[in-house]
Amino acid sequence: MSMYAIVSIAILVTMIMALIRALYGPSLYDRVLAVNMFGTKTVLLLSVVAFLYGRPDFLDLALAYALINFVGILAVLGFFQSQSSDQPEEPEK
Amino acid sequence: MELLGYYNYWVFAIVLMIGFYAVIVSNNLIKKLLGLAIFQSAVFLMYITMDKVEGGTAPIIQAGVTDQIYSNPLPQVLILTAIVVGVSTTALGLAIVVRIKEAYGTIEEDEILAQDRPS
Amino acid sequence: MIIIFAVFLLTLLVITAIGIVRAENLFVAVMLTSIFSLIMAANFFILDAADVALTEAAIGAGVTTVIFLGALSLTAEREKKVDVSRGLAICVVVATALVLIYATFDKPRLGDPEAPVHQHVAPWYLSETETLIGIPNVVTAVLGSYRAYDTLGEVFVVLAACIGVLFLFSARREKKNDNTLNSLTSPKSIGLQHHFIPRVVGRILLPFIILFGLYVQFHGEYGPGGGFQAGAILATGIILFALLEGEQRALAAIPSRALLWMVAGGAMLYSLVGVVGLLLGGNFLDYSVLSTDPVFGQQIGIILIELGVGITVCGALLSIFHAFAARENY
Amino acid sequence: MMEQIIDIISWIMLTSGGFFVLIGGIGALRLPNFYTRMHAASVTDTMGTFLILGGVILQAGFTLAAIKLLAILAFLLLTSPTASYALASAAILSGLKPETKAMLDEGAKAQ
Repeated sequence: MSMYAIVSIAILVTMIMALIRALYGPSLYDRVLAVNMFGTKTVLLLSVVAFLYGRPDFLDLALAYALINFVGILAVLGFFQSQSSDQPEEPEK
Repeated sequence: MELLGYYNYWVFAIVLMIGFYAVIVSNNLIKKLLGLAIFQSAVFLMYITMDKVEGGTAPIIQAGVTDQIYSNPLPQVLILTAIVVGVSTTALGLAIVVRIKEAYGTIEEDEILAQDRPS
Repeated sequence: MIIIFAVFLLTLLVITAIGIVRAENLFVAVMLTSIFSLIMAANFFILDAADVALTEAAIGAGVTTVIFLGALSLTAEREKKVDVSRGLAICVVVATALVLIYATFDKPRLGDPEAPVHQHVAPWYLSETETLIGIPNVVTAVLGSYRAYDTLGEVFVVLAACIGVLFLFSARREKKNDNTLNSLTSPKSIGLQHHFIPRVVGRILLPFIILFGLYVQFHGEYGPGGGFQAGAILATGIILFALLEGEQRALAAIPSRALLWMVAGGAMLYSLVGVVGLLLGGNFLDYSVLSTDPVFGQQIGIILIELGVGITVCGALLSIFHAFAARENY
Repeated sequence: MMEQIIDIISWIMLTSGGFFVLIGGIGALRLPNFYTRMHAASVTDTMGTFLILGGVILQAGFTLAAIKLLAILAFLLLTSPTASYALASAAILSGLKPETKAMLDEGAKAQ
């Protein structure tokens, strides 16, 4: 049982918790938070698993996520902004 | 362990059917497209499952290593292109949905059908 | 160890898929789709498909979310609740799932080296790529050379889908056209300009995204990557710019006419490489004749067609993004 | 000798990183409202990311992989807090107020 495996398991367990948060909400922002969290955890998991596999040249994948996840969150922010200017506030659940 | 070897295929079947369920049951056109996207991802999963070889690694030949087993590159190529094609066709579908919304004022299937029906 | 990770991630995948289907709010469904894509990419990586995982990462994290949100802001965020009997649908779905699961027992086990799929052309690809093409990434070799015809078709599908989106959105409503003043201050055209911190961070990040895109484009022969991934990453970079600075400035940087030229030009470049091969006495898309040394010719051909693929994919995704964003003002 | 020390340090970093990540997950799951959950998630995210990637970098040594990991670390340290900020500002602008006890009860009734 290597160190990487233990860390990976910790990350996987955190992923479940983020997923539960994404599924149960309650507000939209909670879900976006969970998605963001899930994204960071995926980056970490991919970096650790690349070493667990012994092929560290596959870190490109984690790098791609580290760069691109941000765009998704900004798109969500822009979406919220356009929604709030389009129509009167919908009450959050 | 022997049974776990089939787990990927079971997940493929289940996810495929979840996508299919979304397509046939949901009334909302965007939801249908999401269902199609899930369906498509399930197919990707099956292809990529087939490429795995035990003890193998991704098919990028390592210099100086001779006895390394590599996974099958062919399904990877098929799926790699299919992912990009998938997102552009999904965009096409979404464009059609947006036009439907502009023309009918709704994206619910039953309301669209009700408008189309001669009354 | 790895198989346990895989089982774990696949279970999460099923849960997420159920979550997507059950979500009544479409925004929530889109958010869950992006989690679905993350799990999918991790799965691909664990199943030894680094190139595919990179593609899923490049597409799923940015572009898919952006396009779906663009469509949502043009339609409706909520699904109407309807009471239909779902009994029949559930029966059909469960029965089909059971049949499919029953059928899987005839399939070779995961990772079985004796599986038929590994006996056909794959060993040849793996053993001959070094000598015939001389690049380490076999996926790129298959994509660019052995099955280049296939890839050409896919590029034209992307082109056709892009044309379709632009064509559908070319219809305009008459009544709101005089409303130009409004469109200049609409949220899409000012972007997130008054969010100072994201803007600064985005500006720092943007050159790195472009650099990484170019790295993926030109390093695709040696590591995971290639035109499809690079096109998506570059498009995501420009989308980031458009989100932060507003549509107008993004369109000023790369006008939509230039994007159209990119979409068509990339596909043309790809086909031209094939035609040049024909003119030099080889077969269509046979790159060996491009140079006196056939291996070097293959490498030139692969670099050129990957470039074509990258340009087309980047242009197509950006055109689609701008088409959805511009629709807000009509 | 030197290698062993580096190994031990990186193991400590990896385990504590895993621990922080886990705590963040529990916080995001268990805390009562959005802003507290965001606090738990984003703070531990940064710390956990730093520790885990730092531990892996120590294992990698002076290679291309270490540079890539450093880049990943730098980008995550930039984007993750920014994303949290953007999200929090979107939430507060949309009128999701940080809840007091009274509002929490009201919210529970409304649901």
